[in-house]
Amino acid sequence: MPYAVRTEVFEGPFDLLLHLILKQEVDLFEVSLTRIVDAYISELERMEALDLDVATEFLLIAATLVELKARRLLPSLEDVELDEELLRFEERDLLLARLLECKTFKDAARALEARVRLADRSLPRRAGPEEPFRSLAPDPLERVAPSRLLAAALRALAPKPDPLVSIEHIAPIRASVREAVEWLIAQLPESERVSFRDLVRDAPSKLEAIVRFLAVLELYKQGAVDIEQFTNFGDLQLRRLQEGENALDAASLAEWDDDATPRPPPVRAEAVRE
Amino acid sequence: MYDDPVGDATSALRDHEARRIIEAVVLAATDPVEPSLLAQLVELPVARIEELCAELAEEYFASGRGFVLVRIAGGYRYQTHPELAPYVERFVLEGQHARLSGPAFETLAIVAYKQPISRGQISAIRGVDVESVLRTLLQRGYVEEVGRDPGPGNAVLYGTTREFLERLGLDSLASLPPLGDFVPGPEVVESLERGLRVSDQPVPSSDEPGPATG
Amino acid sequence: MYDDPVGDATSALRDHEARRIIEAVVLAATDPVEPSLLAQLVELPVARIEELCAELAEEYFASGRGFVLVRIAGGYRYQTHPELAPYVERFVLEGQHARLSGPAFETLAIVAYKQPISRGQISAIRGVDVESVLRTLLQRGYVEEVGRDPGPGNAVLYGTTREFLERLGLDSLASLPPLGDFVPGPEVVESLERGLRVSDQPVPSSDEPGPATG
Repeated sequence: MPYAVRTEVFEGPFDLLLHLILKQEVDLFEVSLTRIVDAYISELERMEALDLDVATEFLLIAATLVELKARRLLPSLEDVELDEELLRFEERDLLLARLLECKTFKDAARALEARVRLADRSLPRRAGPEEPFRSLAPDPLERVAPSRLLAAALRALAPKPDPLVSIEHIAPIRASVREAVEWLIAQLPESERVSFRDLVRDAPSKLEAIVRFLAVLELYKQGAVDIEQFTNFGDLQLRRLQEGENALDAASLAEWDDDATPRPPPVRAEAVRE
Repeated sequence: MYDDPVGDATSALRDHEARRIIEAVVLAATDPVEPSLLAQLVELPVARIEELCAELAEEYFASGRGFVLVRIAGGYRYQTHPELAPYVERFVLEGQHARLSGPAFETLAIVAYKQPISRGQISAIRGVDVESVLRTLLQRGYVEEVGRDPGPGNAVLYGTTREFLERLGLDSLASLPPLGDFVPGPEVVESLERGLRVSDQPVPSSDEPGPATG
Repeated sequence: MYDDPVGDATSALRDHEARRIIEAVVLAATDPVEPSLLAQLVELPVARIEELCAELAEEYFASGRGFVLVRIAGGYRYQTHPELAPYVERFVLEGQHARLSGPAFETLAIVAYKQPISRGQISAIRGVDVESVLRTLLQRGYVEEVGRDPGPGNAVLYGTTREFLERLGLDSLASLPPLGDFVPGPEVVESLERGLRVSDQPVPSSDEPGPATG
């Protein structure tokens, strides 16, 4: 049988991450977080139609991974506050625990599936009692209240709720990088330092904070702001640069929001919004 | 009949296998199984099938099994040994908590509320093929054919029976508790069908090389 | 055990009769028959019923019958011998069940091992919304509502059904393979740990290059 080349379909972020990590283990002798993060993000890019809820989860995990990667790239950990270090391990361990749980149930599912396949090979006797006895059997519908029939009908006929209507999921993640850029520009007074922590203090969610961070990076890339960090893991200080003010590259910004763009940015936050 | 010992051994093996197949098929069947059908499955002449069935019946009888293999209504079926009738009767009367399976009950509910309805339409709503469930309902006499779809295919349409109404203590279908507002019309059922298909699809079949297992 | 030959003969006769009754009753049943019910009908202790059923099952197996007697969902039932599946399948087409998708099985596994469990809790484990998958499982009768979370929100809690046990050929939830069997082995845990390692300083055990898995 020829080796089938198939496009992997990942059902969830854990699925994907598990696959990437375990594949790395096979392909390379040394597992590299950097590679995993890159692979994860490029996989995200490849996925075109993402379900809203799935996208959120994918993105949160991407954010966690990027965070882990970023921390690993930092040269020294000497000045790390204890709290931060603990936090770092907590996040990692949490992710690890979830991955292990996911893997456990994946394997359990395979075992159940094998059992069903085995059980399917036997057919139970369903004929029931033969004639004189059959008419003796109490009728299953006897003493069944019509309301039970109604309940069954409602259960069977209930339309599948439209997954996009779920407001709770949409509300907290209404964030686009483009909007965040506009918002940031409005927030940044000229020639004055602003702390990044202050900028995200009122962020309604982790995701919103991430989006604002991406907006800062975008502004930095375009030369609109300057970023300084005085200590490892310290606060970021942003300063708006004069000349960058009118030079915002609209096309680059559009990439964040436009699905049809030929070069999608690595993390498409707007996928969450649509 | 033959002097060839090898041939004898082979045919003994075939007979044994044929008997097993007959046992399995007759056990799983809900109606008497015609010998011609068994002949096809086993690939032996009908006459030989009849012989094998007679042998089996004799074997059950001789070893005092609680069931017998009988020829009835042109086919073979298992039934309980007449001597054990008092026990079977007691069991059927009080023991067997008769119940309709969940899927059967839901299917019945769909037929009750959406009749006349075709098997395909019921399957679309339930997301699974309902043939065997529908057969049970037909056998029970809760559901019957009420017509044919005038559209292409002329699908059989089903509805509930008088007996169904009587069992539920209802005068007419109009006395069924109303479903309320959010019952989907046929067009929604159709999109629901699509929705179900989609929701079942995005999933790689489990045979696909998923994440490498350790 | 007794020296009384008449007593022995009597009890042998009783056992033979008991076996016949069991055979007849299980054959007439449409659902697995609970041993306690058989015990009532036969007027023997449940433990003895279990022994007799085990003997019957063994007898069928040893003599190569086309059917087997199995204990499923807390009771006994006849079913076809798995080896004869190709023949039975050709005959009873509608017995075939629609296959569940891989994700559906994962959700089912979570419900089976963590029941009672809410939809939110399942989603949290799987990392994806499980609404449509859960609906499929409910429709196919594998899963049902078993209660409400007493906590805030009163989330619906789900559990597996009797149908689930029957479809998996299990006697009870206790016969599920222990979840511990599926906890990833040390090599998987290690590679996951390494994959998510924060510091670049090598973990002691992974110092030597080379795949840790065999």
